[in-house]
Amino acid sequence: MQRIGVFVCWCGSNIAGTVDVKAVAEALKSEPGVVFSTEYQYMCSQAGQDLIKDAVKEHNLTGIVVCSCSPRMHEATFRKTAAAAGLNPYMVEIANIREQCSWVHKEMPLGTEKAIILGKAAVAKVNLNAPLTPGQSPVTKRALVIGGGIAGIQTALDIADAGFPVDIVEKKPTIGGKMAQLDKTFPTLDCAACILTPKMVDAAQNENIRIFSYSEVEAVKGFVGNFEVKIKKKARYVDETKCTGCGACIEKCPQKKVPNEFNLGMDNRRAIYIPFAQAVPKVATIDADYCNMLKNGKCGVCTKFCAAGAIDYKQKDEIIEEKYGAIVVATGFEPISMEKFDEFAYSQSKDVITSLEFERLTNAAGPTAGKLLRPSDGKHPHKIVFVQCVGSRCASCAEKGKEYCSKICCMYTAKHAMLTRDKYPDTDVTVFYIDVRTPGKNFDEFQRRAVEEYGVNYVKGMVGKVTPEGDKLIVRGSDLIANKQIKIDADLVVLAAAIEPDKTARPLATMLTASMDTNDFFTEAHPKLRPVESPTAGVFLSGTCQGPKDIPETVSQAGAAASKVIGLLQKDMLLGNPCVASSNQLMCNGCSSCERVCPYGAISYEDKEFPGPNRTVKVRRVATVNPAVCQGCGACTVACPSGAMDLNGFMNSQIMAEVDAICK
Amino acid sequence: MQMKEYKPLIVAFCCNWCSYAGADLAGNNRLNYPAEVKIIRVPCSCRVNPMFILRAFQRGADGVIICGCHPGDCHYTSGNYFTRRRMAALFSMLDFLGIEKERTRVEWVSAAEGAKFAATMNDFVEKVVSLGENKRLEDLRCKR
Amino acid sequence: MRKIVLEKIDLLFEAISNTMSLYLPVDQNDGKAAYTKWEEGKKWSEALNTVKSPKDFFFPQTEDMMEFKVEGKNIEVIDTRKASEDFVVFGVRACDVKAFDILDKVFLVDPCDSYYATKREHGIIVAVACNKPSETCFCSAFGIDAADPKADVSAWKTENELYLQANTEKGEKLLKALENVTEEATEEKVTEQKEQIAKIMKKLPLADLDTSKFGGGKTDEFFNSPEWEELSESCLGCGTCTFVCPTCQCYDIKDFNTGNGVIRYRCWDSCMYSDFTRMAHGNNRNSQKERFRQRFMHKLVYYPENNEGIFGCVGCGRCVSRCPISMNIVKVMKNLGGKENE
Amino acid sequence: MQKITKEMLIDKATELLNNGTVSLVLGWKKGEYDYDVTPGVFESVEELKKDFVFGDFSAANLSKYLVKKTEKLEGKILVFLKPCDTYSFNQLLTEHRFDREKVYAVGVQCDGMVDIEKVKKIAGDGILSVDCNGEDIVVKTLYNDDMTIAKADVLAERCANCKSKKHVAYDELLGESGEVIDSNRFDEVEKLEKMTADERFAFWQNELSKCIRCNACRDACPACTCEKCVFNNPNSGVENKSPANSFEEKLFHIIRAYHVAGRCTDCGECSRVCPQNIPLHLLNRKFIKDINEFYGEYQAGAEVGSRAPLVDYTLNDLEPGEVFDRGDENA
Repeated sequence: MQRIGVFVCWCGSNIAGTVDVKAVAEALKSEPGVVFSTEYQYMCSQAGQDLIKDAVKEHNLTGIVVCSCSPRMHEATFRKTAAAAGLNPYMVEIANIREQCSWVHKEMPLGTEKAIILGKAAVAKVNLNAPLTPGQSPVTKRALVIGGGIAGIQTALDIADAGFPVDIVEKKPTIGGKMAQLDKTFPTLDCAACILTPKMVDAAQNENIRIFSYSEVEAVKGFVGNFEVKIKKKARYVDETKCTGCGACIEKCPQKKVPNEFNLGMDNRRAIYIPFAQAVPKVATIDADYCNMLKNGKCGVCTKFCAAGAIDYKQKDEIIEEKYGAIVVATGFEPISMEKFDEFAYSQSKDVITSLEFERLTNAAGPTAGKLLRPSDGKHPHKIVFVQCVGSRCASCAEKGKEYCSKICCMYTAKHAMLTRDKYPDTDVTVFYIDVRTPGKNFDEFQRRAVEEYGVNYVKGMVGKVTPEGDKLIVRGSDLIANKQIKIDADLVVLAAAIEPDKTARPLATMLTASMDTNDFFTEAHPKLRPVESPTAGVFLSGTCQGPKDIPETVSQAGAAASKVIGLLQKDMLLGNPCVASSNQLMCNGCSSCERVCPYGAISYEDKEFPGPNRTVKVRRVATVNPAVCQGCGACTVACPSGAMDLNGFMNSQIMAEVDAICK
Repeated sequence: MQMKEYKPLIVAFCCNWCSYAGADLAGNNRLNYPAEVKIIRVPCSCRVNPMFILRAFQRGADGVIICGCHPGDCHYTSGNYFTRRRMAALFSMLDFLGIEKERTRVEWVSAAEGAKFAATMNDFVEKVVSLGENKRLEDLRCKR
Repeated sequence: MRKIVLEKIDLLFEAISNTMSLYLPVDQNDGKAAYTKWEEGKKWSEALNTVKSPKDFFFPQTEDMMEFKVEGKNIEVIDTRKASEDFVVFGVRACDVKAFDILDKVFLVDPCDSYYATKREHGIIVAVACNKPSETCFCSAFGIDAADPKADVSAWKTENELYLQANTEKGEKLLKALENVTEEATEEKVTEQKEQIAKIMKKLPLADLDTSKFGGGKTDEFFNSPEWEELSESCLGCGTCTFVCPTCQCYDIKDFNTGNGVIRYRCWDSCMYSDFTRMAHGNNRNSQKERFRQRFMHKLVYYPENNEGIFGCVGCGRCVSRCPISMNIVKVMKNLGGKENE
Repeated sequence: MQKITKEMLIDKATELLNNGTVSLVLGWKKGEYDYDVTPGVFESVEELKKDFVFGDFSAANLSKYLVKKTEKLEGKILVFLKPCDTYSFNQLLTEHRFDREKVYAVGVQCDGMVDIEKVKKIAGDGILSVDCNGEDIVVKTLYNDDMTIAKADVLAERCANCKSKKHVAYDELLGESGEVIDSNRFDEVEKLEKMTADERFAFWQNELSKCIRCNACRDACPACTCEKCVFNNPNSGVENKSPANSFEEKLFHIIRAYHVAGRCTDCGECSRVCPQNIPLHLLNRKFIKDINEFYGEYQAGAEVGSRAPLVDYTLNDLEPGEVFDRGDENA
């Protein structure tokens, strides 16, 4: 049985003006468990708090009810008061008789009556309160960044600069990501490589950063501050520590017909390769699908020419296990497949290309050494049509496209159009658009320059069909402003393909128990207030894995994620919220309902022995809640049919006691 | 006994982060609503078990309202989405049993919507008053 | 002996209801009969018996015992019983009549259960012979004569008439009050009816069910029988058999907090339930096998042991037809009783 | 379509026992009459030969027994599953209630089960034998000579409205597995929905007032496998042993239906076992119908591991207030 003290606050006249505080204190005296009840002008004042502390000592109180303002205002205050008096701070309950009583009701009898009922409810709850202690868990002071694009690199650099070790896991043989494939960047038109590659080098040289290239995250266990991650280092058949990146092996490799994914298959590379000249790490990788030696044991040329002796055909995938305190997801994006967009003849004509392919065609390091030539015949195109929103904002074509706006297409299309007109003034450039969306610093000015200074022809309307005819592409579309159909016999058509999250993101989200939206973008903990944190504690979001972004936005989010990670890693211990769920394993069925509604992945299962009838033992699968991960929403408590799952601080019995008290 | 004016008893479950704060804001702005409304604070609307609702009716409540963050704004990202499904199913079932559907409601009230909170409560109480006393889910043992 | 033509039977019911409540089996919308308070328009069911037995009238499933009011440190105990009035339960079968004897031996011995006793005092039972017993009937195994039920009043339904015979003071009083609607009768037709019933009884599939193996003092013989395992293995542990049973008499006493006080009530309990007779140290019957065994040992061994060899079963067949998994006392008796019963 | 006989099942069980695939057989045991079949475990071929039955009264859904029977089992248990039982089987697997490795499931073709109550309604009481022979059944009673009744007229309610003849889980199949059926199982629910609230209230008040809280519905329900049911837990706040009043009756059945909502496969055991013939399946079907209409077609147990609708959501789900605005049902 509790010994409860009730403290009714006047809040000057704020409460006492509409609530007869003396009557409230008197009425609550006879409630079960109440041994002391009083009122005072300002409970939150030092004098008021002292009054509480004295009463705790004098009356040996085990629980406190403060009838005062909203708990959102002073719950923390009174919990501290209780702690100072030697009570567990969670033995305090607040009856909100100001915001939800005296301020909204005008008549004294009504206000008093309601205040008494609210007080009774709080007393009923405290009667069932139990002392709660927040759990503590240590923090491993190392971060993992998954994805080595500009988002991952920037996050890693920022964390490393703060003095914490960071590992980058990149599935490709080099970091750099999509940005490495770009030519120029809007709106300033500086070259992507010029600004990215120094950062790549910084990352490689930073002693706090380890780069696991050609590697993937295989499994994630644990929770905030204490993740245990298995990283699979895929066999690249080249000893990274020996390879100097000289390129001799590549030159001599007889297998020359491997589609070059870095150039989006527009040219070929060798079976042993370095994706591009500035790759980090600059280490060769053997493509096992094409290497004759690995496929049928007949070749071995590269071994002969490798002065460093780095070639190792026997190399195996390697699993690295490492502990981390925080994980940053920076898995980036991919343009969606154009296969299903038959109307644009993408699969029928080589001269219908995506914007990313266009980037490679105009890039000095690309397949055409920067000359804009048609992929089909290598001729210079004189009429180019750019089509925006291919697969974006496509509510009606959900089976092939995306409902959302890909955000970056308007700007890069303007960039492509402008650069084309700049370099090849004899080329006609037409852009079909639904809307031009250019919010951003100097963005709109940039797009207008394309129209006004460079004479790019912007047509509001969608392209209906592209038909290859001879060496031309007949583009039929509508001009909604002129309200007419137009037909252009183009030499090249560039599709601004929608972007989607990388395919590896979904399985990763499952491993991290981080939630995703229906488009497979990671969900942020709060869309406005916690945009770089995932709902899963200790997992942070950087770059386009969270939603479409351009480079400046990606970099700023990367920095924000880094600062959150730094904030976490600089703590030695994490103090949990004690108001978390817990499972009464004796009643748990192990049915997984709770796990399925937990937004944080706080619930796991274990096989445990339980006493059966007549001294037998039976093993059952039961839920266990990780209090460091649980945030205390209570979704699991309702999903649980047997009521085995309950929530500390808001237990079923407590809430029902409140209901009973209110309805009495 | 003298005939008293019928005063319904309304239990409002409010999530800590949005609706409870919305109710506080209604207080800050001195927006009146009937004193029959008694609020129970829960961390999230998804903490509300259908058993609590039935319990309230058993103990004499005439209406039960659940308030949570607007969909998409849940402090715990997804709690109110579960509330939405659970309560849609439950309310439909109560209606199926012939229990007046106007006695139960879910309303999304943000921390900024003090006015909406007060208006919602005024409207809800009015609806419940028009229905009169809860007779279909009552436990006579609790009515003395 | 009195009689009334069946066409006018509602006059009889009306006459009884004029002075007291009358309950009788009435067909429900699912076609099953249930005891219902008679009022104009209610028809006496043709069904052999009701799903729920008439023990409810004397030992209701839920019964408030008292109430507590708490004021400060004082607890007031309130007897919430209302003054009882006479009532008639009409159409009770021979098996169910016998069941009252079995309940009486539990509730009316010292210490007498006053809740039950009051209702027994005020209840008048009109028993009716079974013209068309069911294949699930085995009352004869317990020495019950379905053709000649002995209650306050015994009744026989012939083709056109209902014959009534008072056996007790209460019964005589009732028939006396009904003299206006009934006429004097001879036993001729009744004897005929009894003979006819007796013939059918012999043809029942369970007519030869042998109880001789069971009875008091047989605990050691049956308690550790290996058959219990198999018999109980598909038992769901629900309370259907106990709740439809006319002789099951176990109850639990519980408190219900109304918010304004506490109502102490009792309600039927079932030995099939896992929390049955749970004590501070836990449960004494932990497996369904033990709980299952308890029920049948009680009916066939423990009860007769304490009650001059009278079995705790009356062969009404309710559990036979209602058990969700069709396990019942007949199967238990046949399995435990050895080859003779096969 | 071939008729499945009990001999075929016995042969299959014998084969699997003899070759060591399984050590136990979960099936149906013959009763006192032709119709009172009991679920049972068989350990040997002799036992099978003696007591095993399969026929129009093998109604009991055996899947729930797997929870207990596999607990301490070494080796495997053979279970015979009718199509509707396979859904329960899958749902139990989804909820990790037993170890699939310990079970050898044989799907059995089902031609519908007979409801003995319906037979008695036509043929009268005093049944001596019921002979089921394909389309017809021949009934012999104490009071009537042989009477032939069309099986279709005495099919159990759930079989008359069979939702699926398809076995969604099995290691082996005896007979044919059919298709999911576009049944009329929601007709009764719709009929109730079309009533006024007052009529519905009266209907349920009457039905639920019959409840004797024997818990048969719960204890037979394959979705109710809780280690401790809230209604048995003194700390749950809803525990009770008796339907003390109309509130308790409603509370029990609302909460029970809610707890199995999205998990109930509509196997119909609850109504089959109810000694008071309360149409409890209508409560479950209401939830199923609602879920189908609100969140898209969902059949619990159709596949292992599927996410029950009430532990799932989409961003654009129906609002609870809109539940009633989908066309005025009483208009």
